[in-house]
Amino acid sequence: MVDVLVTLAAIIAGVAFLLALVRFLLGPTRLDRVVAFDVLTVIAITFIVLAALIEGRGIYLDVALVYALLSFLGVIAVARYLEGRD
Amino acid sequence: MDKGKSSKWRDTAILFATLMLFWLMLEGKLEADILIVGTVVSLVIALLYRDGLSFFTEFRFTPAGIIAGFRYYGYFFKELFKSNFALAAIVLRPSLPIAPGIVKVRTKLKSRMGRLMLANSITLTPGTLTVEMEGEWLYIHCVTVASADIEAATAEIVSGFESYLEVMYG
Amino acid sequence: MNTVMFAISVLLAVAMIGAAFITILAKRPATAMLAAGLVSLFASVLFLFMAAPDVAMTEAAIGSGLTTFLFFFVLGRVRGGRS
Amino acid sequence: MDWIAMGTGFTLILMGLYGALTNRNILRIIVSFTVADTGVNLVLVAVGYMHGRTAPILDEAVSAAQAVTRIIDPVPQALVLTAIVIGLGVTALMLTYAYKLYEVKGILDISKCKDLKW
Amino acid sequence: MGLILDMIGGLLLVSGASFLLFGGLGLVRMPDIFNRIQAGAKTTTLGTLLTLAGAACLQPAWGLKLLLIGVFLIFTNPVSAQVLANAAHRRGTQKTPLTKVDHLAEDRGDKS
Amino acid sequence: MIRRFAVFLLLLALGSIFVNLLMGYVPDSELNLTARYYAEHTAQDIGAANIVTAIVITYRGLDTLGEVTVLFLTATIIGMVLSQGQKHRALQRQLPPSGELLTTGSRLLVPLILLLGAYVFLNGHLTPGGGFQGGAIIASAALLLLLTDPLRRFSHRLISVVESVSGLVFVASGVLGILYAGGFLDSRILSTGTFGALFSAGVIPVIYSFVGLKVGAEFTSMLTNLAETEQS
Repeated sequence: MVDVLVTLAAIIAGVAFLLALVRFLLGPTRLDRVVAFDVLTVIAITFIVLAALIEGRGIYLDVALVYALLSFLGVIAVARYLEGRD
Repeated sequence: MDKGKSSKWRDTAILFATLMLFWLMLEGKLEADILIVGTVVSLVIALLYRDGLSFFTEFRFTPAGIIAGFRYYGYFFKELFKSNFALAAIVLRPSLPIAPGIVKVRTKLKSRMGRLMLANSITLTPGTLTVEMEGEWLYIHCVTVASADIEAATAEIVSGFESYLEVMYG
Repeated sequence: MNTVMFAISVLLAVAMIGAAFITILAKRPATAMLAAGLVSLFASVLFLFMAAPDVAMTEAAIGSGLTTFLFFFVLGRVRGGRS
Repeated sequence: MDWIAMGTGFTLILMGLYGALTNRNILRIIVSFTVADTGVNLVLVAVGYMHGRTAPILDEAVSAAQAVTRIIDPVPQALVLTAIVIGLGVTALMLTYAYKLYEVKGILDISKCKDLKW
Repeated sequence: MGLILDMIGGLLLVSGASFLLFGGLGLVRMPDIFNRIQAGAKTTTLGTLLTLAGAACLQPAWGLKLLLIGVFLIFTNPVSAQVLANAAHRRGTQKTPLTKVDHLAEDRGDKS
Repeated sequence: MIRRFAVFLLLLALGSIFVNLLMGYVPDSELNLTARYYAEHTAQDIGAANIVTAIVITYRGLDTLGEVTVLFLTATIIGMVLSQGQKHRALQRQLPPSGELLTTGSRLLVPLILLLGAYVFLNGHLTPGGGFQGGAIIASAALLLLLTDPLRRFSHRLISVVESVSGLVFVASGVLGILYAGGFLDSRILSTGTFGALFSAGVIPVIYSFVGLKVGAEFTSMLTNLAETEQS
């Protein structure tokens, strides 16, 4: 039963991933792409947590921790660059 | 802000305690070697980066402050849920009922952590997004603008969080 | 249960190829760099699924964080002088 | 899963090489190189993957006694670890030279650099 | 008892993923960048928090690390959203015609 | 046009080779001899839970030394290239000051990022991660400071001191391995300890911490060198 729920969660997260990817591919301006990048990173954290649950390895969570901190940096770097020139 | 020497050292001590707490949470165990290494690492970071802030830097450790902290988090999660359901309702409706705009509101908070928490809370709650913070003015993007008047918007958006944060951080 | 991870890997593979297309076809260098960061990000998740958490962490910290930043840093310098 | 990763890796190598060979903007060439780099790493990790096995880290889930039957090949992972770090060094060096080229000549288009053309 | 906790965990996972889905939908449907940032920042934060809570219900031993990831997310996500919004405003990105007021642009215009 | 055709031909040839490789690939079902040796002996001999770390630091320690040397050379060359003749073209880019929120947020997050980096390299023998990842995370903290305040300057002296001291400790522990254990970079000069504890696996945590500091210092020096080109 729990397996079914985890599978369902993975499917829904996959659809969300696809939608964010569509925004990345379309994105009229570069900042739109950055927003999509941010969302994709956070969805990747969900994927990592699901993988840790499926495999039963708690050590995978360290990677999610690094993601949570570093995705933020990538977004800020790009945003500061785009802010600087106009 | 006029910061004395003792207050600087107090900040460092609080930063050290917070880092130690995080270290123990990261390790998830309580053993002698972990405590020793954690103390050394936290001390080095706290002394090397003296500008560092922590969640408790300007926190008032009074009973009222602690109770306000708990109530603040309760209110925060309630608002977070409300905001998500509101956004889901907007997104799922085919007509996309939005009337966005950027309004200006006023805050009374002075401490840095309090202001950061206020801005973060506003960003995560119903239909609002902090765009810029300058002095006592906050510029907030709303999905549906109720009124463009400063006082009304302040009462609607800011005051809920501010009452708790004022007790917590001042 | 492994089919879930298999399906997600297929999704990631498709996304990586799409992002790589943007990288080589985009008009602006900034978009290309962002897409390259995205390729690196998905590769990192795929590494984790292939039971390589060490590599995943390295790719996340270095590929997605520092490399993207270096690119934007140099891009900012290069365009800033043109005026 | 290894098939997918390997195929994606090969595709990324080809696409990165195509981008590096057809673009003329030097920054775009470097970006394409990083894509090819990622592809190579993917192929290498995919070679080490085995079905139904888990990461080469021993803890509560995998004890030392059953390591031989439960973990995947750790050697390619150690190799790729090195490759990624050196890849950043190489990228940084290339970017530095690109910046220097721009500073000296004021161009980024590689086809306009004809000093060494024979 | 364990079974009930497992069920709660699974349901939390599914609801977290659904919020991510709403976020993705909002990202695609919203007309301009500020609204997209709103959809992105809020739903992904709550969605990921719920997913983490669900994982903590399924594997209580991982609780502390999951809590830590949640704390980091609560503090990094709004800051990056704010920086993005600020950058978009400074660049003068096109706002949707539905926009009613913009005090920030008025004040910026006064200054420069 | 002819060039594009040549490129296309080259890629076609390469692609056919790749397709052949992919078709002929048969995944292993058993570990090969080397990997089997590592899997069987790491836990008793080295005492490290993370086998990749054991390979990187002990079994293939010389490679890591070479890698760190290459990074050092890269950082030095970048510093040299950028330090020459940057005066004649003053690149002035007006980056607007960061808002108050980003400043406060970075002051809040930088200590946590540093702590995470320290955790990653101190636990390199138990959990995924290690010196290189930890060093990259520490460099990211420096990067966040640079992004918040583009005019911020780090002390070059501190960076180079940290770098050289860590390099010296790395080499010295390798030499101590010759004297007190089986050979260069043998990690068993300290006791292997109880399996799974923080103080275990011989000298691996010490070496990995210093590798982390060294890599962090090298990446930071690359970043600062690039950042300082703005000023002149």
